[in-house]
Amino acid sequence: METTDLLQATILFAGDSGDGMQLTGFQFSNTTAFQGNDLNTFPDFPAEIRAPAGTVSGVSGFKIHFGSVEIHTPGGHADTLVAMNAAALKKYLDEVKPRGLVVVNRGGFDAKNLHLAGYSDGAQPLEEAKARGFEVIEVDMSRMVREALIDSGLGTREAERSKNMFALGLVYWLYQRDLGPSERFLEQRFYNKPEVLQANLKVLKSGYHYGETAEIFNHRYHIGPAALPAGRYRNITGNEGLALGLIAAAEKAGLRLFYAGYPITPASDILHELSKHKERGVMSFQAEDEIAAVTAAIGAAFGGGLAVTATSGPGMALKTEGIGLAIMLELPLVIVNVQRGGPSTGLPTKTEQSDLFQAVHGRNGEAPLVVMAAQSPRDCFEAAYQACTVALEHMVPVILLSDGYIGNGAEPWKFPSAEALPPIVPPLFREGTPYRPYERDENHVRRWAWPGQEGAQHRIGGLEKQDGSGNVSYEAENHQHMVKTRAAKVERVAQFVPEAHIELGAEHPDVLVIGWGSTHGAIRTAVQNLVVAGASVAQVHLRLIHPFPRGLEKLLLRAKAVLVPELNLGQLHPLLQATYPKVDFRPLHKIKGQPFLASEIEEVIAELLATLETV
Amino acid sequence: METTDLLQATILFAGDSGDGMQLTGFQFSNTTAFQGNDLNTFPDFPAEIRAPAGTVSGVSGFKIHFGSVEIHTPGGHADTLVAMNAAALKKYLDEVKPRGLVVVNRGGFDAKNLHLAGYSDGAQPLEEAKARGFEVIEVDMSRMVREALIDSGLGTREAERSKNMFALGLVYWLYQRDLGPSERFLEQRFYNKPEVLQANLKVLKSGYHYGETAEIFNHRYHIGPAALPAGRYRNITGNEGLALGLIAAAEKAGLRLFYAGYPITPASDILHELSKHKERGVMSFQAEDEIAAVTAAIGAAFGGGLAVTATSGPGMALKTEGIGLAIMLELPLVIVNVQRGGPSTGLPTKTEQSDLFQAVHGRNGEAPLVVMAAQSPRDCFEAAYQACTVALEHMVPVILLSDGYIGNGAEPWKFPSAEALPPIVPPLFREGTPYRPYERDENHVRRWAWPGQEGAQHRIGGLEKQDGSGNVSYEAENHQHMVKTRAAKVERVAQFVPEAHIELGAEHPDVLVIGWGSTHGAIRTAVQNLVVAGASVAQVHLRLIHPFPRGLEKLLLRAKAVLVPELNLGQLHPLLQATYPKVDFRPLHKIKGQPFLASEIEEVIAELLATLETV
Amino acid sequence: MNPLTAPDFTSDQDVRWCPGCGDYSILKQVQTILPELGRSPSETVFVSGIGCSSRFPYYLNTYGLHGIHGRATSIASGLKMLRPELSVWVITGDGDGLSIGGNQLIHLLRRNLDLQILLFNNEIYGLTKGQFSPTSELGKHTKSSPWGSIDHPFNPLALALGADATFVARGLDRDPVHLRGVLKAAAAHRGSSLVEIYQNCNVFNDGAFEPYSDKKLRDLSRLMLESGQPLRYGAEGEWGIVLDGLQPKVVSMADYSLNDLWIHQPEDRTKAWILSRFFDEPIGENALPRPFGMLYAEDRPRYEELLHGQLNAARDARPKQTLDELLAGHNTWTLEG
Amino acid sequence: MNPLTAPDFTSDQDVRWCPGCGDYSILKQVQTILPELGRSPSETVFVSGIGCSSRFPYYLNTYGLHGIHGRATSIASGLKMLRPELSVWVITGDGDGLSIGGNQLIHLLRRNLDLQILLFNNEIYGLTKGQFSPTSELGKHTKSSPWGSIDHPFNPLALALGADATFVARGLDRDPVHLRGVLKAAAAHRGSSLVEIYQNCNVFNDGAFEPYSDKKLRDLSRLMLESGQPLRYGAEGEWGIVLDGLQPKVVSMADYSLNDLWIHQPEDRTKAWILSRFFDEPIGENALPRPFGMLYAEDRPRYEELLHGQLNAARDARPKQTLDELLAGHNTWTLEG
Ligand SMILES: Cc1ncc(C[n+]2csc(CCOP(=O)(O)OP(=O)(O)O)c2C)c(N)n1
Ligand SMILES: Cc1ncc(C[n+]2csc(CCOP(=O)(O)OP(=O)(O)O)c2C)c(N)n1
Ligand code: SF4
Ligand code: SF4
Ligand SMILES: [Mg+2]
Ligand SMILES: [Mg+2]
Repeated sequence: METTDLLQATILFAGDSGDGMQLTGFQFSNTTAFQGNDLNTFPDFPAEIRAPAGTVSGVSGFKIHFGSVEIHTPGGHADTLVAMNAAALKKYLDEVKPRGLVVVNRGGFDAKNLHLAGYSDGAQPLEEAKARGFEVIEVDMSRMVREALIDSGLGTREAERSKNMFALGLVYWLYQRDLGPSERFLEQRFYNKPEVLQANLKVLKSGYHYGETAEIFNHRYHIGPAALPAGRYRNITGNEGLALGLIAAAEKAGLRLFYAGYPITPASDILHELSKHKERGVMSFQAEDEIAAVTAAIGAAFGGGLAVTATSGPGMALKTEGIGLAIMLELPLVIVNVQRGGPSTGLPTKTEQSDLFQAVHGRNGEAPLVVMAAQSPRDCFEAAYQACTVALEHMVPVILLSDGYIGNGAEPWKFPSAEALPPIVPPLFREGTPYRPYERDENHVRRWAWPGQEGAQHRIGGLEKQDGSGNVSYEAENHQHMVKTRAAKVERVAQFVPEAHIELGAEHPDVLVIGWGSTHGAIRTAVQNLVVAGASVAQVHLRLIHPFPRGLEKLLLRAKAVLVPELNLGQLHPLLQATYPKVDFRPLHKIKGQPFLASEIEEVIAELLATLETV
Repeated sequence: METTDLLQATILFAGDSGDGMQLTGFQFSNTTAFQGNDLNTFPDFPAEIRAPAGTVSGVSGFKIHFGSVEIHTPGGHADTLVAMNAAALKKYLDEVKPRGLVVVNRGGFDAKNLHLAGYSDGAQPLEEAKARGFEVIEVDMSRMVREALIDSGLGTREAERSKNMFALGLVYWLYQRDLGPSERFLEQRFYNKPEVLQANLKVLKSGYHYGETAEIFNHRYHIGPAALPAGRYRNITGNEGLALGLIAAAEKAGLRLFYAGYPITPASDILHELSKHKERGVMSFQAEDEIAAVTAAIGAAFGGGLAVTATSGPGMALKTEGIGLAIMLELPLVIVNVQRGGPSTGLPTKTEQSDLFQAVHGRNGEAPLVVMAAQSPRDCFEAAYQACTVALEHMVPVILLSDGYIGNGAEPWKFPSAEALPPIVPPLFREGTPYRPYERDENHVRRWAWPGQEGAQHRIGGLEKQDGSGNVSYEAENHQHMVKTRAAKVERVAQFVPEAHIELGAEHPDVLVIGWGSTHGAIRTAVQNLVVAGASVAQVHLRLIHPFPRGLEKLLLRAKAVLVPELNLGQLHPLLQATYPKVDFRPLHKIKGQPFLASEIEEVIAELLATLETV
Repeated sequence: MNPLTAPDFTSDQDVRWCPGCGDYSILKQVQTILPELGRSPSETVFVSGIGCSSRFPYYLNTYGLHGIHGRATSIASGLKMLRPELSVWVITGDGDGLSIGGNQLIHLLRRNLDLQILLFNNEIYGLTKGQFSPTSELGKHTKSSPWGSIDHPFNPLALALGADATFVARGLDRDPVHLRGVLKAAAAHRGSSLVEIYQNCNVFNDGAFEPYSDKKLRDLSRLMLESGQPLRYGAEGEWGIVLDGLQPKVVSMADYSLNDLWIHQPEDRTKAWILSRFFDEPIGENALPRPFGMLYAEDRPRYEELLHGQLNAARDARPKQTLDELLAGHNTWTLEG
Repeated sequence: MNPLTAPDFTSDQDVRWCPGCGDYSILKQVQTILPELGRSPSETVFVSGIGCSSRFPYYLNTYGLHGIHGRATSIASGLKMLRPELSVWVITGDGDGLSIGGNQLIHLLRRNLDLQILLFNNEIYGLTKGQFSPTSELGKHTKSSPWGSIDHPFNPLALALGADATFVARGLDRDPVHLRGVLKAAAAHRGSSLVEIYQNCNVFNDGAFEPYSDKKLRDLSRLMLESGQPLRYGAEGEWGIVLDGLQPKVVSMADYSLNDLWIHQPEDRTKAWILSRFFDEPIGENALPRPFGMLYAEDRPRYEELLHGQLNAARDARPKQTLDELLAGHNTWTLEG
């Protein structure tokens, strides 16, 4: 048996929604993280809870990209596809590398499955795949699992349900992973169902042993640990990390975290995660709709809480009136948008970056606020922490943009120590001092007094108000002054957030690539590849989108051309172009509900470099 | 008695909210229109229904600008101020021209009134006004009215209420207007209250005769008819004109007009106007909120109606989710936003242009639609008619922007004949032909089939759909195709709307002034003055804001600099700059809840011209 | 022409609910009764919001609109106003109709447009994978309430009565025959018919309505309402309900005669109210059973009828101006060139 | 410290309602009772939506938030959850609370947070200058209904009962003494208290409640409820209400004794329901009078209590991790540099 050393690999687990592929993928990534690899994952599941079994629309996939090098994307085409049925093969075969490995569950390719997957009568997809050069390994997992569990006391259907563990074991063998972490996981999960536990453990091992004994594979792979910075790591999804960032910010600021949300894919997990932490005093409120969620948060912000609400596009639409109120009240509020495919209901389970316009411009009146974006699952913690810091210290609503890919994806995360987190100091009213609600400091920030505090009673609302006193005012000059002051306050935030900087590549590049949000990894990989190849390329990635960070113009003007890749039809692009008319921006769009492949960006940069040279 | 010939004049009627100043102003403009002047009006009333009597915040004003020349704005500083009480004087004296005429009701300046108006004890505002050079005429209207009506059978309070008619009569005399139109108006209004009618007629004439006999004025003014295009005219407010435009469009398209709205200042009058026309089959639905209004309109659009909803900023915020649905359904829908001061509740009774960002960008996902703007009260009819035409012929939602100044303001309108209105031809499904809901013509427009039509049953919704069939589709390539197709369909609308053109001024100007919406008149007057003075200036005004009209780039590039005046902090400006990076745009902002004065724009253009010369 | 049958109302789209979902049965019953209503597929419209249940319209060969979350009611209202002759059905869920869509629902009920509202109540958010809904019981453990829900649930039928609904009924996915009867009664009612349908979500809330569907339990937990009939239940009808003052009480038919029992009068709003309040778990000796069928029905003018009546009256009362007259208004003047 | 008085609760802002508006009286009564409740201005918060009535908070020297249209209820909910110790009041109108804000209102009522909701019902949209509201009577001519409104109005108290409100009462701007009593009862109630206050809008809907305020009419049109007392009214108490089965009936005290009369029991939800349905114009021989006072009161756990109870229980049940432990989670690994 040959063992091939690899720097990185991409595996795609795919099967019916009922086949437990998400769990399988998650287990693989967990184990892989434990073994010291860097990694990135991408779950891809249908919009239906359980679309008709066996059909293509019912396929659920989980992609994991891991390596001994830094990993920033869920990878491009897969090295290995595990297809539990014909539909999974049909859906994903084109996403496998030429001559890649395809492991299939034979039991998922009977006539009925072929029919459900939409293959025409007599089609032989496995033979065709082989003919196209894929290395196809057929394993009758269904049967083997049934046999392994014949004495388990479980019924046939129940037994068969564990076939994903067989697949997992097999792939563990193939990629030389430990069984330990998954064994421990199963023990925790089924601690009160000993039969099921034993069955799962047995099947997991059967898969592993099958690899060892059956001699069906020509290779095994070895991928050593990555040279990640030293420290303690854990796996984290973006939504989890975001939730933890909120909790940490509240605790560091000495405030109660008040979270109000209405369920919506792909943001609901933030609500779920926060609901767990009642022992820390975290308040999570499932409101009757998004309007109630944002306005309840405003009530809590008035009361002195760290008020947060999260949603996705359609819910964001409903919150805009409330956000306008928060802007007028000048209260701290964090609004998280875990973006999904739009417009309207769109593609609820797919990822997209198309709510940036809405975040920056989507309110009535002159209603500026701070817009920030998280760039990867492991970045969500810090992004949330920073959003809370800005909201609390500047008394301003902050929209934090995430997306489905970041929210659901997982990565190893070198979590910080509590002590290392920067302090958060909101401009609190001190009892005994005089209070005028709209008196401001040098950064235009007003002070925050809470009901219950003696001597600071005040009334605020959505009508225009006199600066200083906060009394309602319809006065012309005051209105203009207030509109400009609210804008200036937001602009001022840029002074407190790190300058724009070149993350990777040349200081005076021919092509600068600027992005925001979840495109970070794909851009980074693309730029890195080109830098290694000697190209004059560099990357800037924005945390702060409104206002733009200090120093950005300088960086942009140094490049010959600036590429702006986005998972939309161009939203950051016009905002940049309007602000920096002299820069030669080149948009790059993808709107397919899927993240960029690094290669897609790399190619465009290369082409752009070529045209610049010929000019 | 000297009679001064004037080309134009501006009169400001001001008094307590209970003094009937809006009616007085409206009567004056009506009469003036009848006499063949061009004119423009600007009502300015408090946000409270009835703010405390006698106070400055309770003052209600009505400005009218009229002349024998073309009139495009409500005028700058007033030639004549009629102040019914001390508060009115206090609020508006600074808006009177140097040495202007100030007619006051002596009865409104007793100690109590002075106190309520916030003058300090012993203040003598009338003396001060005289000292500042104003020509102050004091008339004890309250007393004279009481005396005139001593035998009228009316109580003192009721009698006093007609003192606005006294003021009106007086100003009629001053500006040589006919009493006839107002007499006819009073006869209609009080036809079933003969006592009140007689009293009002008597007081109106008393005012007129007082002017004639009392010898308190040094001048009388004469303003001849304007050289307006020949034809039949009527007075119209923007909101009325808009409502008529909707009715006309529905009738020309052969459709039922379905209007759904929730009351909100300053859009409510559209609902009121449409509610009157039941005899024409106009359906007006007062919904429980803006969400219900826009979604009921969508239901009606699905059913084959010309569906319209109108609101102002905060209501617009609530409608954005529904608008996204309409975009996805590709149904015709007209959404009118009569803008007011923002953000949030803002300045509900003041005017502003700050909802442009929201109109163009304020939805989740890639959600382009058509954005148009009306430019003056008399333009609202045509703007509405065009918005309906585009929506119906292109199966696309259209946002039509108006604002408080246009909506409430009135102008003479040379109304069209029904026959002259262009036909409107929606892409209707014909029974008996095959139907695929998302099959498109060469302009990307799908056909419209209505429930009840045999053989065209179809199901549509907010999820992404397959082009052609309209079936739900999560397919990657199809999504990208559909996003681009929806955008292309909107872009295509520009082919069917007149090209951008220079409305006034040089074809290759040094300074081009580009505007949208209600700034039209002020810009026009400013440009006209400068053109007459020989400056190289021109005006382009946009009806179509998204997409931009054909031919715009060419015009912009011809100018050395392009000034963009807006009643906001700059919203059209960045949209233009992003689209035309090479053009040297110069923003001009005013955010005071008031329209531009022509002089404000004129000065800035002049300065800009000067800097361009020195460069 | 051949009479219509269920396939005439069935679309070509694959049905995409989880296997075993209660939605299948409801779809089947609707497809079964539609041909009996005398309206063709092209005159029939299904409007839904968002949720598992709201995918319903895709499966019918009628006109259909899959709207946005909570607004099927208002979309349908606009459609029905414009086109009163259509047969309009609203499909909504406990989240869609009672959480985000509560306002549109209560306003539709008071306006009383003639359409049918089928509220699929599975006491859970299905599509978003299992959070508690406004009908979930207190203390329920879900993803968003891991410590148990603290939200006092709505009583949907009481809410509807409070909103002046004119037709209020309850059905059950697992009792197809009865459900078809309820659906037909709702279609026959002229006005807004609210039909709450207990629907099992076997993935996130399996067994929520087992007391009413389980063969062993249901005899003692269900009260099947029939207009004009005494309230009686039990395998052999051995239990009855009497009204003691304003208090409903369970009595044994061994001790009482049929004449003593409460007679179901769906036109009596107070009785309907009391019935709607038979809402505790039907467990224990004196527990009240859960009523199924039509609790309340009232004939009240329909909004679209009043609207079109007003339009017609206006047309008859006022000479309709030509469009030219309308544009001219009452005060015009003419300027010479 | 001196006891608090009304001026302590009065702000320095000019009151800006139309002269003669019913809002003045309500403001006065609230300012009068606040000092009696034992809470200081700084512990008291008024939250309002948008409408004439919603300017209320500006006139009180408490904390105040003038929100957006229809959402005072949810703003107040968030505040009360976070800060259960505050005395929280919601000010809303018939448009604000029942039209655009209907959903937030019914959900607040079912959750039962301990706060007072004062619903200023003037049966009109005041601030937007006179359109019909969800409580305007059928046929009402307004700017937006020049041919008469065709909207069946809500019965606000019935709606609240349907939404499982725990306290439902009615007051009148022109009966200050009674109104103060109702307000104090609402403040004393632990849970969400809905107080509908009939408020005259003398500009756009003058006289809407004249039958209940006019000295000549009110004796026969008002039924003043008192807990434990028989339902009796008339200038000399000459009329009474009896329950005939489920039917309320007006009887003459010449023919009936006090013992025959319906005794007011605000804890009885069915009785409250029937009382809420005394809703027709109180005109004519057998017309039922309009009830004022507390129709219903129930003690049910408060949302914020359950919430904080759960937070405390969780804190006690689970050892609180340090923030470092939380960030680390359960599965970590360490990489050497
Ligand atoms: C504005 C908006 N908010 C949230 C969502 C997410 N969402 C979709 S369906 C749903 C609730 C579904 O529950 P229910 O109405 O009971 O239907 P079921 O799936 O149980 O049939 C939610 C919260 C959405 N689509 N739109
Ligand atoms: C989102 C939104 N829609 C509409 C309005 C306009 N608006 C302000 S108050 C109001 C209704 C007022 O009626 P009500 O609540 O009865 O209060 P009242 O003025 O009668 O006291 C409306 C429609 C608004 N401010 N915001
Ligand atoms: S999640 Fe529940 S309600 Fe939704 S389809 Fe599955 S079983 Fe049905
Ligand atoms: S409009 Fe009516 S409700 Fe509003 S302040 Fe005036 S009288 Fe009061
Ligand atoms: Mg549900
Ligand atoms: Mg009102």
